[in-house]
Amino acid sequence: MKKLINTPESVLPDALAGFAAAHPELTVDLDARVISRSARPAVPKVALVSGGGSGHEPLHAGFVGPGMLDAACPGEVFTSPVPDQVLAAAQAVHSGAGVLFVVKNYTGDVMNFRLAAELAAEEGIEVATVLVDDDVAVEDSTWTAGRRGTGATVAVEKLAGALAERGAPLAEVAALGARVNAASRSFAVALGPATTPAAGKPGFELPDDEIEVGVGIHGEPGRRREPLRPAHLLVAEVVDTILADHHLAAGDEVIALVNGMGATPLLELYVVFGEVHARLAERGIRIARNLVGNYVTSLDMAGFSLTLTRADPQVLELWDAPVATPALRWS
Amino acid sequence: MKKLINTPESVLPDALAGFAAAHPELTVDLDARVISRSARPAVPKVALVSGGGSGHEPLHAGFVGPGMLDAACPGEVFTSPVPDQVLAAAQAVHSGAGVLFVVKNYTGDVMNFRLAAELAAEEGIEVATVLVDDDVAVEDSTWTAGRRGTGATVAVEKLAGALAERGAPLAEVAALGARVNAASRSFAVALGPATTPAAGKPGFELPDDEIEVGVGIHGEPGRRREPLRPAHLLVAEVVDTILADHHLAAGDEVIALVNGMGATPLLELYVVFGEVHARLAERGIRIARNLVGNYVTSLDMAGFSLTLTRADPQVLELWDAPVATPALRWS
Amino acid sequence: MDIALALAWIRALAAAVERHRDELTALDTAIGDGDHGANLSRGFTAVTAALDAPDAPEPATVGAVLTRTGTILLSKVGGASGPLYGSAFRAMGAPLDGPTATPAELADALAAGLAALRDLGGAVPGDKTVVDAWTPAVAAFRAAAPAGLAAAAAAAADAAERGAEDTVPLQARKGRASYLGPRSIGHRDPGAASTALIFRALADATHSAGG
Amino acid sequence: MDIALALAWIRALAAAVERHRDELTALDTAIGDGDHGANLSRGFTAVTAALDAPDAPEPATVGAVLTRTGTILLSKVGGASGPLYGSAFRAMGAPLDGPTATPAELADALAAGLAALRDLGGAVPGDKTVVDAWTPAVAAFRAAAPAGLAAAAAAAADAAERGAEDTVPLQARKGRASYLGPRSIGHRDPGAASTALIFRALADATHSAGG
Ligand SMILES: Nc1ncnc2c1ncn2[C@@H]1O[C@H](COP(=O)(O)OP(=O)(O)O)[C@@H](O)[C@H]1O
Ligand SMILES: Nc1ncnc2c1ncn2[C@@H]1O[C@H](COP(=O)(O)OP(=O)(O)O)[C@@H](O)[C@H]1O
Ligand SMILES: [Mg+2]
Ligand SMILES: [Mg+2]
Ligand SMILES: [Mg+2]
Ligand SMILES: [Mg+2]
Repeated sequence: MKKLINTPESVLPDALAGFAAAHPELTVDLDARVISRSARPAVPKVALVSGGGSGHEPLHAGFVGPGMLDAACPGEVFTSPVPDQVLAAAQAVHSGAGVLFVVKNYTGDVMNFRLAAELAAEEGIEVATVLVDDDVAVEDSTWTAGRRGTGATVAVEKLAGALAERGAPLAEVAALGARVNAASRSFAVALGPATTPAAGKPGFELPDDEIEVGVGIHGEPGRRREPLRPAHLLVAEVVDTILADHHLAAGDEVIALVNGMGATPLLELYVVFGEVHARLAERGIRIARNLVGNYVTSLDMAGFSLTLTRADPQVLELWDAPVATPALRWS
Repeated sequence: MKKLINTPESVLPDALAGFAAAHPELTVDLDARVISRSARPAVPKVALVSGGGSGHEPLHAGFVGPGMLDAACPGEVFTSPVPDQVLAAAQAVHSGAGVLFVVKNYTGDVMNFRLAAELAAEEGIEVATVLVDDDVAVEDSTWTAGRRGTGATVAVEKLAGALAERGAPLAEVAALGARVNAASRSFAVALGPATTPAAGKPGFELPDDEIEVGVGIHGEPGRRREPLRPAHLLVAEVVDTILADHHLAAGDEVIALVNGMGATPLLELYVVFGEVHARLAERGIRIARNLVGNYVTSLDMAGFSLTLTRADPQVLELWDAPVATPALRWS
Repeated sequence: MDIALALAWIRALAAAVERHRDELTALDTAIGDGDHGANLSRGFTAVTAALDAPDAPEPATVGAVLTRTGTILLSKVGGASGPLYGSAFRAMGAPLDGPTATPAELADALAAGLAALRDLGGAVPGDKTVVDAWTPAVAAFRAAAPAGLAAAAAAAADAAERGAEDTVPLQARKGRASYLGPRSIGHRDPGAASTALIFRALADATHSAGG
Repeated sequence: MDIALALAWIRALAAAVERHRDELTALDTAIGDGDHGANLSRGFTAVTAALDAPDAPEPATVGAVLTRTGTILLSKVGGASGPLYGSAFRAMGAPLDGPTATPAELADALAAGLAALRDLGGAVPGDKTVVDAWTPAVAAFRAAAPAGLAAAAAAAADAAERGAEDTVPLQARKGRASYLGPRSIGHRDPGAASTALIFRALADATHSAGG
């Protein structure tokens, strides 16, 4: 294993210390492992708190700032944060209008955030939760753990963050988050595995002419192996897989995220975006807004994920609202 | 070789088509291979044109926009653009106040931009050139090709771009660019090689416990091999190598760029930034501004480069000036 | 079981987690995200440190040892196993409010731990989770309890190990392994494997204590 | 040399570049950035396409063939080799302003090509560049020119190949390979290798033409 780390055990505190030094505009509590905005809101507003395992950077700490999250609580690599930590994040940014937890649907995240919500309730903090579960690679049934939360998290955090900034009440912000999640679908392919510092070896081995299709963001293998193909064929499969599950029709508009998994050159992500754009155009679907780059990564995995979020005037208007975070910034 | 491409020959046009679709606010001439701002300046201003081989994304196309470049001309992967193309870029954005070429110091780039400058002169376009040569891994002597241009390119393009935006004349913008380059030093280490689409195999092979030290951004091996070490030891060597060549004293301020080479997780770059911050603090040097992420990449190389640019009030003021490009954006 | 034995159990478990850390990680790498060994190691390192701390409060009940263990796991482990094992140990500790516990009381406590696991995670036997090792272990313990703690603990450990082994042919329906669909078949569930360590540590500690 | 032979030279060269493409890339991967084969292939594919185009102007001079080749290389290759070879071919074409050229005139043209290379790139013999193959080739061609074009071209091709081989022990002082310092020693320079193809193609075309 080759990594720019000191020890596998110290990755998170070391990275947090670096993050704190790099972003003095944010408050980083190195003990509680909570990143939060430094300025308290002038009037109470719904506070957005998200977190999850580390290794997905810039998610979530990179999305803390005006217009998006109020706080993030990063767990160990690929390990959800603990309830105390989530509670500390909620306490740090709660301003009286309630707290919205944005939780990616993984057993660990769901349980830890649920326990944190119980603790917060005991402290008199009102909590609502948006569960993000956008990954169509996973069967959605009450008998399984359900779909994973992946790329849609960015849209949920951006759009709910924008609405919270305007003073909307907790129920409304939570409802918007749920609506954005319901309007989003993702699918990912891996060209190469990820290596966690703790495991020290790749999560799977892949021959030089094969890819894993339907992977998540935790280095796990996908649903199946397939031969590597030219980008336009690969993208066609990914787009069609999403469309088969998504109610999108000609004339619809989407926000498209072509997301690198950590080790994919931006040059290739633009090749992919070009193919996504062309494939959707054939179906009469227009990409109204887009992001191309590393947003929800899986350490050093090579590959990409595509997330399509159906857009409507409210969604586009909230998307365009100002945001000022380390990883997403416009005005 | 595993890449998200259609064919090795079509990588650049395919990526450009994707870039054009992703950034409708910019003008992309797919035939001339020139990316430029869509709006012409209200009053003539110095136009900044940069380019070089592709594979370093977001450099340079990702830095086109208000406050930074006026145009970029990407060559084939790791191959400098041709003179016609550079000329087309200059013609596209020339508004009567002259054109500044920002050229990374590589034989091919220097020659192609020089021939383009001759062609531009024949067309009556005044051209000045800033040569970026910040990489201390390479010996600087008149007998060699000289130092390579790497991470300092971002600072030169940002700061000269900000000055040009204010209407400064060509000579002044060129002088600032040269001054920023002179105030900058970089050094890079690779944990893994890069694979160009054309070559189809890694530029070098590296055992699992060794790194290449003093690499450039074209997948080439570095000056020497060394054992992999914990981040704080590796960073100490990198910082000390730069400081040995840089006139920085206690009390000085710098802009620090901790740059991923394309395949390095952001989590690790933050670990590195933390160590850089600590090491410089020991020397009494303060990081006044920073960037942590993928800015000047080398396809899918793993590793990082560090660039330190001495800051002064003018530099900081120009750094903070608004910029609105795909890859750098603040206001 | 007395307080000393409860402490010995937890220490034996912490040592076992350390010894099997890489094995748990390897199991989790195959069908999960490769952190189960690191997660439990982090948790039990913190548990041991808390027990060994100079200012550590002297536990007054058997349950206090288990509750404290659960609380630390809850606040140190994260992931799926943190809340699951944390809640299970806390649920086991709650009823054991005396300085000793009979085998029957311990059987009830183990059952309460299982109930907490099932309640929080929603898994049923056959889902390829900790529940598949914990369920037969509790049953075996209860069945052998009349024969004494040592016999019950040994039976439970054997049952847990068999339960863990029996997860191999199952397709996971809960946790990360469920994302793999049919590809989860043919691998032992990491959580079931660590549950087997919990019960084996109890048997070992009981055996050492001459119990 | 007549116009047909000039065209045959360029076509033979284009074919040689295609045949040796991967070899040039491999040489450039070892001490450069691995694109020399792709660069020249892209350039000479464009040159061949231009020559074969239905509306291609009939060249009126030997020089026109070479100048046109150089212009296309300049605008298609990029990198270091594009301007270098582009300028060299343009410099060779400039003096050859008739429908035929004598061996002595061709020797002067090759020397003009070398001068353009040296002028633009600033390399001297021993720097481990194209200059190390081009320099002995020009000298050998001039020395053998009195014996006729075929002999001169064959001598030049041999000299260029030796020159390329002689770059192996050199430490590069120009171009990307110079970044490697002493690690550039032990590898043949890719540009010198492609220069050898230029002169071998001339010899082959001349030989086929029965000249
Ligand atoms: N819903 C659930 N109910 C019971 N046990 C579960 C559930 N989900 C996961 N597990 C157990 O958790 C184990 C994985 O733990 P761990 O790797 O520490 O957490 P994570 O899956 O969050 O990385 C699985 O092997 C499984 O036994
Ligand atoms: N300054 C120079 N003068 C002469 N030849 C040079 C010079 N720099 C590089 N070269 C030649 O160019 C060759 C590399 O060409 P190529 O790989 O196409 O371009 P690049 O180095 O830009 O990738 C080298 O092998 C060398 O022979
Ligand atoms: Mg985990
Ligand atoms: Mg090149
Ligand atoms: Mg796990
Ligand atoms: Mg090259």
